[in-house]
Amino acid sequence: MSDSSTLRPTESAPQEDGAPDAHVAPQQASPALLEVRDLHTHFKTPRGILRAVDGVSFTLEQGATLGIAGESGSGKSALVRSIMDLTAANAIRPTGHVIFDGRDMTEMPRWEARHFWGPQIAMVFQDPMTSLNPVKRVGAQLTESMRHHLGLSRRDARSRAIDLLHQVRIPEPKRRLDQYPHELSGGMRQRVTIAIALACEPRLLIADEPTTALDVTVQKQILELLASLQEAHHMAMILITHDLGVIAGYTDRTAVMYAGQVVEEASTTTLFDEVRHPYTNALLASIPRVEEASHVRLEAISGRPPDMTAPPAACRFAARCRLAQDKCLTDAPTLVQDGSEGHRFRCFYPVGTGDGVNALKKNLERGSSAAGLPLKSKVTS
Amino acid sequence: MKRTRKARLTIATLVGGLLLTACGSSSDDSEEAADNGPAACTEANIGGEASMATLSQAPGLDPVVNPGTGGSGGNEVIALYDTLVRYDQKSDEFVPVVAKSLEPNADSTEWTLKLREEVTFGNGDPLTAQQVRDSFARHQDPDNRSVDYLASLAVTEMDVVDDLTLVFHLDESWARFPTLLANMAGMITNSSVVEQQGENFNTAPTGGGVGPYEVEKFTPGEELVLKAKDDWWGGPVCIQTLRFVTVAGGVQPAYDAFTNGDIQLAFLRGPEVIAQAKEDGAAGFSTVDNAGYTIVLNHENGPTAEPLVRQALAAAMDPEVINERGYGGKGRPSSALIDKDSVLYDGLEGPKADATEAADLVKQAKATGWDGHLDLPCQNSVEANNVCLAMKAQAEAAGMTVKIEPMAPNDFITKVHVDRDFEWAAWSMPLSDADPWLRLSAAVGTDGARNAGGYSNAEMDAALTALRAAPDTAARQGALADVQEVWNETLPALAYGANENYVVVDDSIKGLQESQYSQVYFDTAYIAD
Amino acid sequence: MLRSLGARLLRLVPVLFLVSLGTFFLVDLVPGDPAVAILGSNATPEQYEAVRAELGLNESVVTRYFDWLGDTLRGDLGESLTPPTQSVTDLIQSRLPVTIQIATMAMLISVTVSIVLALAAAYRPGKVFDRVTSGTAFAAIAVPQFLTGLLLIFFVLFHTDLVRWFVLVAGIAGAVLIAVRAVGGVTDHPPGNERVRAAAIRAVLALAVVGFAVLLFARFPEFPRQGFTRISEDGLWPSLRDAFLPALTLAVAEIAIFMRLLRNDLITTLQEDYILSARAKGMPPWRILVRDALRPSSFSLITVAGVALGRLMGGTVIVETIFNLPGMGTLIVNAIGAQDVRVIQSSVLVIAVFYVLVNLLVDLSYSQLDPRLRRGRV
Amino acid sequence: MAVSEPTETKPVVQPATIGADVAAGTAAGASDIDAMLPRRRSRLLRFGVPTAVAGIALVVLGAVVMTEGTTWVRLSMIGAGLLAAYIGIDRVAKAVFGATFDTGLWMAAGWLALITLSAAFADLLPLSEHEDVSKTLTVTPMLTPDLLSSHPLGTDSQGLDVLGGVIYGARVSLVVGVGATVLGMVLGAAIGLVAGYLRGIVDAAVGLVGDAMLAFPPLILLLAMVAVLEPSIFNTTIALAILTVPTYIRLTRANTLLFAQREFVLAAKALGAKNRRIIVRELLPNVVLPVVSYGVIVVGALVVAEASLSFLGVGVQRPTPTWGNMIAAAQSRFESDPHLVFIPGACLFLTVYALNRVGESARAVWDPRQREL
Repeated sequence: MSDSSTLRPTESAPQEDGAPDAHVAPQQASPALLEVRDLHTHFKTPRGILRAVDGVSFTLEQGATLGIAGESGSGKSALVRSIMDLTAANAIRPTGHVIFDGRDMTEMPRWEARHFWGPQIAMVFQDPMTSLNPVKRVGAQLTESMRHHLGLSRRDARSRAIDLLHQVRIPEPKRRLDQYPHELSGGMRQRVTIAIALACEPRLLIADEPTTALDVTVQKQILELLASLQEAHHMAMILITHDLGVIAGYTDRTAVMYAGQVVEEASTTTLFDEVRHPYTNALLASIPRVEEASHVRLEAISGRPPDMTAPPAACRFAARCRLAQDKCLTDAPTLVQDGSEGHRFRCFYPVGTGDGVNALKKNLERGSSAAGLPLKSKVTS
Repeated sequence: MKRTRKARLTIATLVGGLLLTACGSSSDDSEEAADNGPAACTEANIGGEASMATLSQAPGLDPVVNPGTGGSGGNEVIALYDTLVRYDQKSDEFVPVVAKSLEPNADSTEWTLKLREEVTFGNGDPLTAQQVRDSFARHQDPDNRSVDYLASLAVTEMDVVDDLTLVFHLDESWARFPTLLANMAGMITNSSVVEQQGENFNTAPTGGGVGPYEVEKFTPGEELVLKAKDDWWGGPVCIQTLRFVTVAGGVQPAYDAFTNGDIQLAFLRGPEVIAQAKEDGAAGFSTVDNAGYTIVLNHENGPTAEPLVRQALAAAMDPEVINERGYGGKGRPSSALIDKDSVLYDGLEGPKADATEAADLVKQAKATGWDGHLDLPCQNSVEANNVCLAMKAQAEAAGMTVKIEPMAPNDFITKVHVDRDFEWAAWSMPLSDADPWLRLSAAVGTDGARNAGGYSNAEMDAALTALRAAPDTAARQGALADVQEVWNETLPALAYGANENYVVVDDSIKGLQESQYSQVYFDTAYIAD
Repeated sequence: MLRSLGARLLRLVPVLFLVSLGTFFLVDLVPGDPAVAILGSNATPEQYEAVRAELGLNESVVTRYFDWLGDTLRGDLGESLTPPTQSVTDLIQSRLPVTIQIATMAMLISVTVSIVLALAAAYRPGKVFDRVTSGTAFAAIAVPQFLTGLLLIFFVLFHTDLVRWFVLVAGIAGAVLIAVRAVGGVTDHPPGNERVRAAAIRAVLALAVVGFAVLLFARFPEFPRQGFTRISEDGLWPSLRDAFLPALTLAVAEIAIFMRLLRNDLITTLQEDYILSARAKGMPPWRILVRDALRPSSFSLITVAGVALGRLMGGTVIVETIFNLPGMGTLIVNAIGAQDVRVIQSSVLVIAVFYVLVNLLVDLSYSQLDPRLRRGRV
Repeated sequence: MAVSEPTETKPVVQPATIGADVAAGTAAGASDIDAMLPRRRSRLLRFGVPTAVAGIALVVLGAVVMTEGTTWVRLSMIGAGLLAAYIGIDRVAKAVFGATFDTGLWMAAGWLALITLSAAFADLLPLSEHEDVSKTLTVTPMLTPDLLSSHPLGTDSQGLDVLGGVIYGARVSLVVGVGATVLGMVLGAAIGLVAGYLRGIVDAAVGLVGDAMLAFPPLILLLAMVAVLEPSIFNTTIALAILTVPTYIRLTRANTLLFAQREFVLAAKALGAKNRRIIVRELLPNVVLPVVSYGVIVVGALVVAEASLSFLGVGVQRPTPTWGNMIAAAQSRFESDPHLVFIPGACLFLTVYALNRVGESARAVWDPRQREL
């Protein structure tokens, strides 16, 4: 795909409104491709308002890869769905700003925003079994966005679709176009959804747990595929996962989410080397490592995430934290920056600092955290 | 031809007085009706079609199958066959139409029928005395199950004098014999067509009648379409297509369909809907059946075989109350046999209602060992149910207990008429002004065909014989007074009112004529522009 | 698939046999005297007796059943008992099309209207339109058919002016609503030609609504209170007009049922990942609703509509009675009243065959809608 | 990388839908969200209480005070009043019990309770005569409704009290509806359980008979059965019960199949439990809830079926009042006395509506197959 510009709409329709155009330099000086500022996404539920995303901010450079990690329910899916405006019907409109390429998408009329979905930002979903329409042929699903956004003719779209399937390494691409999703294997389907996402040459690809539903053998292939495609197409990517292990090899930066908030963020290497937040630490501890002996028990995080209809006003992780002190139960920590560049975390007693060590020691002595979590003596922190 | 035309016109003007009696039974507006256009169909008015709603579908088009009342098939067959004579309500006379004349001997035991030369059947055969004889004989054949079977047995012999003359010999004196020839037995069927069509004659009697119409399409249960004969012996027939439909669900929907303009004529029965039609100013023909609403009492079996119980019921049943509760106060309540507006009315009075006396009589009857219980079979329609409830209410107020047994109409007929397995029941006994004897004798004469109560009384039979022979209106009134006297004493049944039938007619239709049993003649009718 | 079709057709045989057996013995149990049905109330006892003998009512039930079954299998449905006697085959041939027409019209009305309403409701679930239509639908389901019929007759035929004014006011209000919505709605389209086109479409829609309302107001069709004109008699329009109110009576409840069903299914479908995918592709909402969501949401609608159509084939009794239509319902009801065993037998059998066949068709139509089943069964 | 602290922001209301959101902040949508925030409660109350009061006042005015007014004006006043009252009460209830309070459901349940209680204790109520026609000979028939008289809803053609009629009519409707449902349910569930558990030839035979019964046009089957049985409350109940059996067989069978493969059943089998024990102890408790919750809706359908039979003249006969026969009796007087059709008609409608409403909620909670949707 050396000549991607041919795929842009020849007539960039809404010129007068300053519509997005890949060739026009962004109006703002910021080099960031995507900037999310103080995003809140709340849902109406029978139990009250659920704060799925509660004040998240981050930026993503052109061509960079951001990993977002966290347990299920931490709000990472809600976050990217808010960015894509795909929240469920019971969602209250997100507040905050999503600025793509210098344009605030939250203030854009929908018609304009729709020109971003597909050609600018595309998404790959977790489960290829459900993210393809079961009653539509692969070809139709693959070509419709090209025909809609790029104004390609049926024939052109079809030949490009074959090309795309080829790119995602699907054998016999011609035949696949006339098949239904249920006739393909799981890995093949995920390749199709990736092809669909790539159809309009997006500048940002959001992959929401793209490998979770797949066989272990296929997982790596898909990740490799994504990485190579990202390279080839100069795309930025947000990779969402609950598995920090996945993130390690494929992302530049990593944000860890807990209870609707980012609790730690850093470049991926920094994060793995200098863990600060106890939650990140616990997540890392739960990754099986090849170098460790198989008899070493993996650490599971005890307890459950807080009820997001009524999150605690203090530190949200305190109840499950081995380091929790009285302060953690009364005050909410803010995201603070540590020494290394761009490393932020949300903790009063960061792991690996003196405060953290003391806090743990204190808790071990009394046998429980300030929140009453019982601690066993032997801990590797 | 010319003579016939004149005869028809005479009838039209004569009977025309009954046209458009919009409000009540007064006939003052006859002049007004005549002003609206010619009295009868003329060449200039040919064209158009009309639909009529009937109460129930005609079970067939053969006069020996058809029950021949206006609401259930009578109009259809009259349009196909016409009748030898027609009854004129206003003058209380029979007028020959298809026949040239019908004259009795001195004691009304021999009737001489003379036919017109020009009358022909639909297939071109001329109407002859032999045809009339054959046709009449079909009613006398028990296998044919004609409604006039028993009445037609009054004719013991028929003499064909010549092609156009037939003499009927009767078993006894019958002064109103023409009434028979004004209804089913007077509709002459062509014997060759009957033979030719066999079983199909009942649904496809084409060519078999002398009336102004032929069958175009008969879809039983749905509609009957008749088409005017274009070379009818009687002159031009104006309304080209007649459509008869049966509106399910009773007369109210039928009247709704009429006001909505679906249909131009509707046969209405039931005081409330008729009152509504008259209030709305809908024109039409009214026919009042004397004692159309009666309660038949079982004289053979059960508690009502006891005179005391019958008297108690007679005292308990107040026609006014039944009228109020059963007919919304719109009926013609009376316990007498003859309606106040009838030409035959002469101050007759039926048994008097008296609640205290009724309670007294019930007490006495109970003293003889009766438990005071009566079963009341009742048709499962709203109208019938309301009447039964009024009956139950009054009987129970007098100290009896009544259990209403609801059933389908056919089961009701089976129970009362066929099996005679009942104590008391609302059972109509409509007496036409034309000849009250005909149905009265069937209902209360010894071994009468419709004598469901099994009533038998020598005095009553004698009074009925006198009524049959009564030569004029005054004589009939006298005979009826005797009948009423015996009636009040022996209580064969309890009358609670006259029954009115009303044929509503759209204003656009003129020149209709009417006969007994609410039948309408279409031959002179036309549609005004 | 052919094999499963064959198996299903084979299964019909015992089902229909049981139906015929059930009908015959049930009808046989109905009390009453067919002789009275034939002769009415004016006959003599001898005449009734003669008719009973003629009908062969003295034969045993079993003999009569197998006689009837044999005749039916030979294609001879016999003659009706009550006069005027006629061929039962002719009778059913004339009545069945009426019921089929009414039922089909009712289904077409209900499916069309319910799809439009459901799409509009699912477009913005929880909003005023959705709440009002869903609430009305729930209420409409609770109105018994006979009451719907009575109310329709009462208002449409005898208080036509009320209905006309209502139509006018509702039409204008609808158009105003569309216009108001349009002001906001067009901004959802990019400026330029697309926006002009969107505005034009809305304007035309609003004008069409007003125009239709004014047309109805000025020339409200005259519906008959009763009766029916076959297509073969007077052509299509009079027949459609006559069948409209009965079909509407049937449709009211069905619209409500279908609409609720489809709306709920649509909303469920709209939460599916593949709808999110389509949205993530930047497809316009209506297009997603119609092209992506509708088909996978329509399976339960097809089932329920199919069952309803099968049911209507034999279940238009009340409507046929109220509007005096010559359909299968009135045929059977009258035949029950007249104890016309042969007519009841054959009609019920015909209706049962229809019901079973319609259900079969519904099952087959699944595979057309859902490719997973199409290949899955081969 | 900009990092900012979440600030307290008022959420802009926008239920995200796939449609373009031009209606953000419309009254209905907004008030719902508002209701979740405590500080909006007072506003809700301020709107709700007067609306409810005004609505009730309108109803009272139309029903009691304006006895001279035309029926249509009064009826529309009552209608508008009821609507206003509902909206008002809904707002108040949401303010008091929380935003997720389902006012409609509770009102439906309230109506059912009202109608059931008044039907059950009808004999204790100070009603005028509703059935014994011999006692109403002195009562004027066709009285128009006058809420302050001894005949609050008027009298019918027999002088019977209409209010008494609808209350005692409720008794018939409920006895027939509930009775037939329970009977059909017990029979159908038993057959369905056995068929679904045993499978094989029993299942096939049951399926065949069920199919044949469903292929019968239901109303015609009903008409024929009623013709055989003669119309009475008991017989109508039996006929309706027979009608529901095949549906229950299907429902129970489907649910049984669902549970028969579950571990606890397999475990019981492995432990050597007898079939009877498995069916009664293991399957029945699991199947009973979905079947019963479906039953609530069936009651509604059967109440309509009973009314339809009465309407066709073959159901329970007057003077025993039922909603159906009251409507049928007044049908021809619809034009002059519409209230005689509307009053029992409204009772019928409200009851069926309430049953559907409660039934749907019950199914949503108790029917596993329904929940899957």
